[in-house]
Amino acid sequence: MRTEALIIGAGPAGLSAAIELGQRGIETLVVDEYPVPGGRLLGQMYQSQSGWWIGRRVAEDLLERLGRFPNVHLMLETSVSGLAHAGGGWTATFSQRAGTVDAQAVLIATGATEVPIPLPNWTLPGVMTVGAAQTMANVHGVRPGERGIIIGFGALAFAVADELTRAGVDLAGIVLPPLQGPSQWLGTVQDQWRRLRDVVHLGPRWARAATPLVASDFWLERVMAGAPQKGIPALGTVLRPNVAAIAMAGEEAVSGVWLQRVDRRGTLVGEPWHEAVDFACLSGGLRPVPDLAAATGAAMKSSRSGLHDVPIFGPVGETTAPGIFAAGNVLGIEGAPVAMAQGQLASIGVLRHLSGNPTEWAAEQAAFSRALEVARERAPLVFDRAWSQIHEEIRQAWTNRPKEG
Amino acid sequence: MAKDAPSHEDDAVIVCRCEALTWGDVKQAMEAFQPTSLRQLKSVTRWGMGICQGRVCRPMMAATTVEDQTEAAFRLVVRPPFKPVAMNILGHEGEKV
Amino acid sequence: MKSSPHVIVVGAGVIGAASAHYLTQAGARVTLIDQGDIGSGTSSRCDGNVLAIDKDPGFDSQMATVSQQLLHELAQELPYFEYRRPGSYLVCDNADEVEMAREWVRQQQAEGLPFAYLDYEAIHRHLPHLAEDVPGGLYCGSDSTLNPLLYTQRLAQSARDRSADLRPHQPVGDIGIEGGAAKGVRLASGEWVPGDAVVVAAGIWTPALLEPLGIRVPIRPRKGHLLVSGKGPLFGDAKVMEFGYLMSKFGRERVAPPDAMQYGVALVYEPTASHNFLLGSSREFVGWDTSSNPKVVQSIARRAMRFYPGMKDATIIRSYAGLRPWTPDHFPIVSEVDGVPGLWIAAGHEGDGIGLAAVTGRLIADLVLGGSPCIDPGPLRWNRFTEEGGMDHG
Amino acid sequence: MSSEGRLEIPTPDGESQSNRKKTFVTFYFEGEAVSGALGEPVAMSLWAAGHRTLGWNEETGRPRSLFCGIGHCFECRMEIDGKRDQRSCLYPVREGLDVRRQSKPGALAIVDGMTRL
Repeated sequence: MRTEALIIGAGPAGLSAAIELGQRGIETLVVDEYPVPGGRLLGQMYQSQSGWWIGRRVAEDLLERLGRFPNVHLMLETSVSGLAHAGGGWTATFSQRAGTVDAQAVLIATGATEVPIPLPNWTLPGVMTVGAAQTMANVHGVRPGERGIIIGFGALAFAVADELTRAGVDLAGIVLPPLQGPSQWLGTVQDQWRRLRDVVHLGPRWARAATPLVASDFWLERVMAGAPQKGIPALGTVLRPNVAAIAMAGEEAVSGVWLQRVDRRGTLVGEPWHEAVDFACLSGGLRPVPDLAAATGAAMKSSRSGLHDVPIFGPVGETTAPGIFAAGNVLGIEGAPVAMAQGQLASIGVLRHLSGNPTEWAAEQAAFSRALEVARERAPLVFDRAWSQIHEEIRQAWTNRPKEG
Repeated sequence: MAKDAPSHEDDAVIVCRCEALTWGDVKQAMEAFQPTSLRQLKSVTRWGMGICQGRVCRPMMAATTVEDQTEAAFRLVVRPPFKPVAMNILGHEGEKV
Repeated sequence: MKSSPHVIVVGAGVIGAASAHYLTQAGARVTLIDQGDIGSGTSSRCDGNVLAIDKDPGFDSQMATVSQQLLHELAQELPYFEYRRPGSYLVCDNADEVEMAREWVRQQQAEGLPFAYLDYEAIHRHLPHLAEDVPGGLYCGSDSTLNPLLYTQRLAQSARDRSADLRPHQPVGDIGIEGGAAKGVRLASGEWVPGDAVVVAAGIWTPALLEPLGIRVPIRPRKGHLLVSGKGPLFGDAKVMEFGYLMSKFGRERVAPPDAMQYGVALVYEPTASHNFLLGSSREFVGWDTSSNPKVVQSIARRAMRFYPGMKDATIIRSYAGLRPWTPDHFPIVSEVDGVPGLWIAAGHEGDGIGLAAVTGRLIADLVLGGSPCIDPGPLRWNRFTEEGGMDHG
Repeated sequence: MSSEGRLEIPTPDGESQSNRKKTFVTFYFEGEAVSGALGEPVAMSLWAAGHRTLGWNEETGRPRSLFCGIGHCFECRMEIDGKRDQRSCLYPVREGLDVRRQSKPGALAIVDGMTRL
């Protein structure tokens, strides 16, 4: 099979790019592993400054627009297992079926993955990432369990706590992850507490009122360490900022969690105690999945932790590999509206690659770039403050990249 | 039902879920082999060599200490198949189906 | 040579690490240098072959057998490296191969080696997953297997435990010759490392290290691919290869599908200690590229399914490729360079570096330190290529 | 169709976020009939039906289950319609699917080759 553009990933970035290519008459194939298109949009539901963001409706809208273009095809349940440079383009192979797709340009929109929080017995059935719980509950209407706990202060923790409690699932609260041994890479307790600053505006009004108070590390530490052990009511559950999950309990599946108090310096204090839960959600945060970009030979910005591995990319999603473009969370974790604008920008890159004209569609590029900036300014969540600095470094790396010829 | 207090042994915590590699295994390998890169650590522990190919455990492995801090010591290397594939599909790639 | 000479080993692959192990065991001081990590070149891009089954009777076979014995001892001496000795099989594709396989076993048995020809009934009893039309095969009981990554690391670790200085991530700039003899190496960093002898065990990188001295080494990179399965049911506990690639030893043409011929693909099945198996392999001269070629990967999968139809449902989780250090006569070079005292080469083991590391390391220690050699070093001399002409070393 | 394993998350305007227009079909888990929504991932139907152990780690033999839910971790790998290592968090339910936990591989037999013949 041949196509002009192959888009890998049917999430917000991939679908947005497909719409732009579709309306400009480009033969486009969008593939995704999941049986339902929409990517992580499908589970999203949170309140932003401009009202409720209901990802499923955004996805439905994108798909409805995409459906108007007979030149755009969607192939689900399809994992790309190979991507080889061939005849000036790229040949993709897949895990689920024999046969290949030859594409002149490839857009990698493979999104992100969750980072783990290892703790004793975390391989027991019932311990899952917070994203898995969100997919289970929001996308498929499946109850993760009777009583759960959320471990880690990643941005998704609060959205999922809200969703689960509104669905009547009991939660033992949102607690700290362990921060020693194999979890030491998560940073210090202060790092965890600082993450709360990025989500405090999503909380109840009184929490928003507390924003100025926790703006200084001095007060943040004291407020968090001094919180009552039973927690601070938030989002239908409780935030327990001075309690850490130190181990899961259970034989064949999760039956409980061991908790222990943490002091201002992150040291475990007092005796651990057991609380009965039958599921646990680990909220460690997100990192890009840049494997395919790396495999094409595109220049990468590698990070020691692997949390910030991204292809070096240009203004319209170009990578240094010919005909390989990238958009969305694979370029950094910034949320769906940013991913959608990046998808639109990358469509310009793809169009220019196909036509060989590097200056066309300048007005559209300018409009999409503005949309990207607006999306960044309005982003309801900051997933990881490192990204703005990394993106600045990538802009420089792109400008200074060795050019061919 | 009375609950036993949990083991605080970080060493028993599985870090590479595919290969059931524990934090203690990693620390032991660090001491025995003094690896100078994540790749060398991988070759003596099998972290990242299982079916998920390190997608889950990579950040934990980065928390180990290896001497060499240059980018070459932790650069991501990806080889096909990028996702597992059955032999009969792999053997007939490129054929019309 | 001093009583405790300082030997610089350039290249910390399995050959360099084994040399360092035996040199330190014999009392030498060793500095083991590599441009990358320990075992980061060909030794981490291979399988765990320790074979006599495919060796020509005579010296070839003797060298492999001595190495197997030394390895058996190493497995007692060093910490675990997944060593085991399950024997290995060659399986035939057609009647022509059966005829040659019988001849091969006759020759090996005449040398007293633990070989057996397995007729149709026997091969299918030993290997019940084989395709029904496989007409026969043979077995060698002394063949063993190991984890090459771990083995290399254990050898280097053993040398370090005896105070060898390990210097990873140190590219060598040049080899220092003074008064016609090797006196040390200059690292790319500018550091001078003096020594009493220099052993170049740099595999495919050996020619480039010696070329500036006017010493030509006819080693070329010969690429090979391997596939890795997921954890799951195995197809037998011992290594299985196809007999076809020995056909050239009998002056016969191998009969195989065009893709297998094009990429030099022959079945290699190797179960590992991690509940999975490796599949190989290919043989190609395609320069220095170690990327995985999807066409070769596909060809290996097809060849494996020809012999093991039940593998069609097995999962492959990745592939990798390495560069074997090929020499024109398929023997390694384990020898001093004529006319340059103190300069040694231990390289060119093609696909047998893992299997021949023990005998090579031991022989290097014997020769460099002036002991009596564990095997006849004659056939491994560097100057055998000089004698054939083409050398410009004065 | 109602089930204890299912839930409803209302959107703020009162519409159901998740449980709309589902068609339930029957498939088989270890030979036992299980009801699942057509097109939802197998792991979701199994979880709703109370089946949590989806497989066993090959090295430890200990139970494993869905972990990341979107195909990255492979912890939910199962044998589906005879195909090994299928991620049940991605594989959509269809009527009559045959879903099984993967058997634990046995230990590698250690035979000394010199004694095999």
